[in-house]
Amino acid sequence: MKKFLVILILAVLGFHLFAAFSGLGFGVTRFEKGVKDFYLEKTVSELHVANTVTSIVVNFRGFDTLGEVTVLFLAVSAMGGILYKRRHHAGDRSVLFSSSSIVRSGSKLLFPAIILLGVYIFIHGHLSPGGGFQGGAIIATGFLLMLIAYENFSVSHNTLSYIESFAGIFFVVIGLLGFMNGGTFLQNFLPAGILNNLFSGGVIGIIYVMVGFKVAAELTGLIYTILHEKD
Amino acid sequence: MVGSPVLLIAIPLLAAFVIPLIGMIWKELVRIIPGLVLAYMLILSATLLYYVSQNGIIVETIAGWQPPWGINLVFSPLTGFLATLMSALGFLVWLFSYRFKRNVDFEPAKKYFIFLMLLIAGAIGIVITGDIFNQFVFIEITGISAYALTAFYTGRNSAEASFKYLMMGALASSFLLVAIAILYSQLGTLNMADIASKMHTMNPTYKIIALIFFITGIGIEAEIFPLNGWAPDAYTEAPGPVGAAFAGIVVKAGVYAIIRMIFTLFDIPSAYDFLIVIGLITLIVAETSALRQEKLKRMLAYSSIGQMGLVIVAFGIGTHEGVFAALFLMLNHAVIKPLLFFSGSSLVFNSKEKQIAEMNGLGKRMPLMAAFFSLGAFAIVGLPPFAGFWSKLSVLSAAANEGLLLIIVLILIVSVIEIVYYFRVVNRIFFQEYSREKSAAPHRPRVNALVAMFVLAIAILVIGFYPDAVTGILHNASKDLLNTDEYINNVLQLGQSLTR
Amino acid sequence: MIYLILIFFLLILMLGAAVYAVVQKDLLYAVIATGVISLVLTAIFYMLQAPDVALTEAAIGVALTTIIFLITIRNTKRYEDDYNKKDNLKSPLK
Amino acid sequence: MDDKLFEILEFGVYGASILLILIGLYAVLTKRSLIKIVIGMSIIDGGIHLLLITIGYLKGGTAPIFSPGYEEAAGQMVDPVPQALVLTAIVIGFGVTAVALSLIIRLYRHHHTLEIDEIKRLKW
Repeated sequence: MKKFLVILILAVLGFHLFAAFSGLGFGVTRFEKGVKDFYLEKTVSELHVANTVTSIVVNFRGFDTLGEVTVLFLAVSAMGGILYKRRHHAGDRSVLFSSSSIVRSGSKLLFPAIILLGVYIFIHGHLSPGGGFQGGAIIATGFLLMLIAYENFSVSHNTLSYIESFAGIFFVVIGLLGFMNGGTFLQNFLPAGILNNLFSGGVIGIIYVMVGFKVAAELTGLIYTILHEKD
Repeated sequence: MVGSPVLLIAIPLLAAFVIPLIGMIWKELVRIIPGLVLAYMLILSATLLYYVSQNGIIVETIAGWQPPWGINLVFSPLTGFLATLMSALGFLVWLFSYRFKRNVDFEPAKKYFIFLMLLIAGAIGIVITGDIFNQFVFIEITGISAYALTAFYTGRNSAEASFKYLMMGALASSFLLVAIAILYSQLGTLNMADIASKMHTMNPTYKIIALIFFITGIGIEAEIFPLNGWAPDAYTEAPGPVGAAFAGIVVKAGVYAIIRMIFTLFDIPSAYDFLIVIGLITLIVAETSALRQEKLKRMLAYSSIGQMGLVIVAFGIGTHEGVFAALFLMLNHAVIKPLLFFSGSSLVFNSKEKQIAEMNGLGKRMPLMAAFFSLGAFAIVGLPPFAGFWSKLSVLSAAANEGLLLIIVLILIVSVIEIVYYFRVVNRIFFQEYSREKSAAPHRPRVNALVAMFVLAIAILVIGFYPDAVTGILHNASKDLLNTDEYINNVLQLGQSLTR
Repeated sequence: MIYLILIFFLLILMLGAAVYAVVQKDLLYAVIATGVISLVLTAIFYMLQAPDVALTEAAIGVALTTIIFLITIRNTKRYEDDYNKKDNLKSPLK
Repeated sequence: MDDKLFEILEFGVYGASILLILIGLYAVLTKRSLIKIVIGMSIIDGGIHLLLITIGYLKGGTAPIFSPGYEEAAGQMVDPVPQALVLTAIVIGFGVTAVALSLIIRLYRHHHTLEIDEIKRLKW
């Protein structure tokens, strides 16, 4: 009975949503004076950043990114608090499955390559697709692979926390430096360089590398926390 | 100029990243630094509020891009008033809970103050930002810290209350994202002032759909009626000071987001009537539920929901007087409800079930706490010499000026219900025999907690006897909210004048 | 042409995986189906010219979300309560 | 032929993302297993992300990345703003999911069940 009621409500909701969105058009230019064209123009002419998504995420809407890394930081801290047990056995770790030697050697081979890929992606965030979040997440998957393959592989919790804190502090401090130099928070105060060079975009590249470190440390810490929960 | 609104967000975030490092050196700093940061935020927002009242609105841009393109922060009399209120209250909550859990090695206790600080920073962010997606991000920051604080005690119920809150919060943020998607697809911008100036070009159907999604999304934080299922559990299971922070800070931010949407962004006149209806339903349902509660914190939670309903009704009246009354109510609620939570949680501190029935005869054992609690109870039901009286009077007069007699009658009836359930508690405290085992020593709050409660009590008395002390600020703030064109111009004009 | 048909195929695959994830009583399969949704979304994002989002979805949606779900199932239990348990079901998890 | 298919595609992409949201909502509202509810939330998130990306799509557009020699190509690029929003939203959604799952683990530790009816001691 409840299910039919829910389906009925959802059908009404879906009908209205679909009516709203099917009128929008797909693949058309929808508004004349949106913010989009401004971003696409300024990213080439002023910021000298090839990847527009990067320039939006880090510069035009950089405040969102600051909030977002804070959300991740909060999530990791919250998980640590929520899963806290008084009697904490340091060695206990849930084992997803016992891995064979093929998996182990394969992970050992892949691990450096994955880390390298992640680092490459977040260093080139302003030139090619990807950036801090993507690179950080890829590095975290590398650590995840090792954590699954080796039962006694461990990451120092203090090191993660150092990396996380320092990256966050650098992010805010770079923002505050812009505040002191240029007058507004997160403003670019370094020379913009030449488009499509590695050293271009001023502080954008630096901030995205910081975000990369921070996201990598946070996601690794998150998996580490939840993996160490065994009853 | 002394500082800039962006520091209200940047400094707490910086401190949140610094604290884990410094905590490794000296553990006590984990508790001290959030207090210093909150005090700094209080001083900064108060001076900025004074500056704004003299020189006009501050519009702060981020990363040097003018408002329609970059994110901007707006520090106006209204947002400044709310930011000052929140940081003041945040400081008091910190002061109250300073010696809350002595053992810092206890993992959640290490993070309690970080969560508290970011909760307040997120709420201030919701208020002062001028960009809807940025507001979404701050809602998430506030939300996650609130979930973590709700699950602070390791008992079984706290996790459940927290999960319930999280589920509703996650659904709410999905709805918010759909609303943002609709607005962006129609107007091609995310800046609030820009949206408000372009709103008349939007198709009315989309407008209504977007508004419905917005209100469903933010209504969870603002505790409006069908969406407040999380609130009583979260208030009950969270530590006492956290309940005070929810009632005083988080809910205010949610209400602000709703009224900013309706007053500034969407030009739909019937939305005001909708506010009145939904507010009245919230008020009546919450107050009648409060009557039936047996746990103290649950009763306070329902009372808090009811007060928010009254605030929304007052906003729905839509005139200058109505908005003034609503802001006055918000101020009073932010001063009184924390006092009730602080003193109430001290009164039931030693009891297992936190029942109202267990408060019998505590007036003789803990006279100071009982006095604070009854001061708060008298103030919130609106007895004449205290703060709550003036705000209730202004709501009634605003409704009377508009000829909304039904509202007046309903508010009076609900006030009677409120008197009944608060006086039931006061009666138990003072006029019943002490019923717990005699050996149990009464809980003695520490000095810092007493100072926090004294400050709130003095604020209640000051507002009660000299309401003129705050009415000037409130009048400025309500003028600021109603003057939509000025808001749009102030934000977008800066866009034209500021050149890089 | 082929491109458009491919998108259709992916959308249908995604919806099928979503329905499967909701109706399946065995939470392990449901979680894997959620991972499939993310995987298909990655491909669709790439086809809709959003490579940044595709990379993020691939790393976070496919790998990390699936794994934390799996760890949770490993630490709690595998079936919804009205699942008709088959005794001879063997799996690497539990 | 291609235009006709493209029109159907519009229908299909919006329809699929809305259906995804509805399927997720159905799971959240009717399922009684806590993990199923969180799965439903992540399905809703997926649908909304697809919706946002679809809004930003431009027919025949390229990704909003300027390659050397094509600095003037801004007119044919898809809208980068929804992509930036989705990037933020994915990471935030992951954080919320992680917190939800850790709460589930803690609830299981106390109650030894995942059924919402058996856990519900607090009233709704």
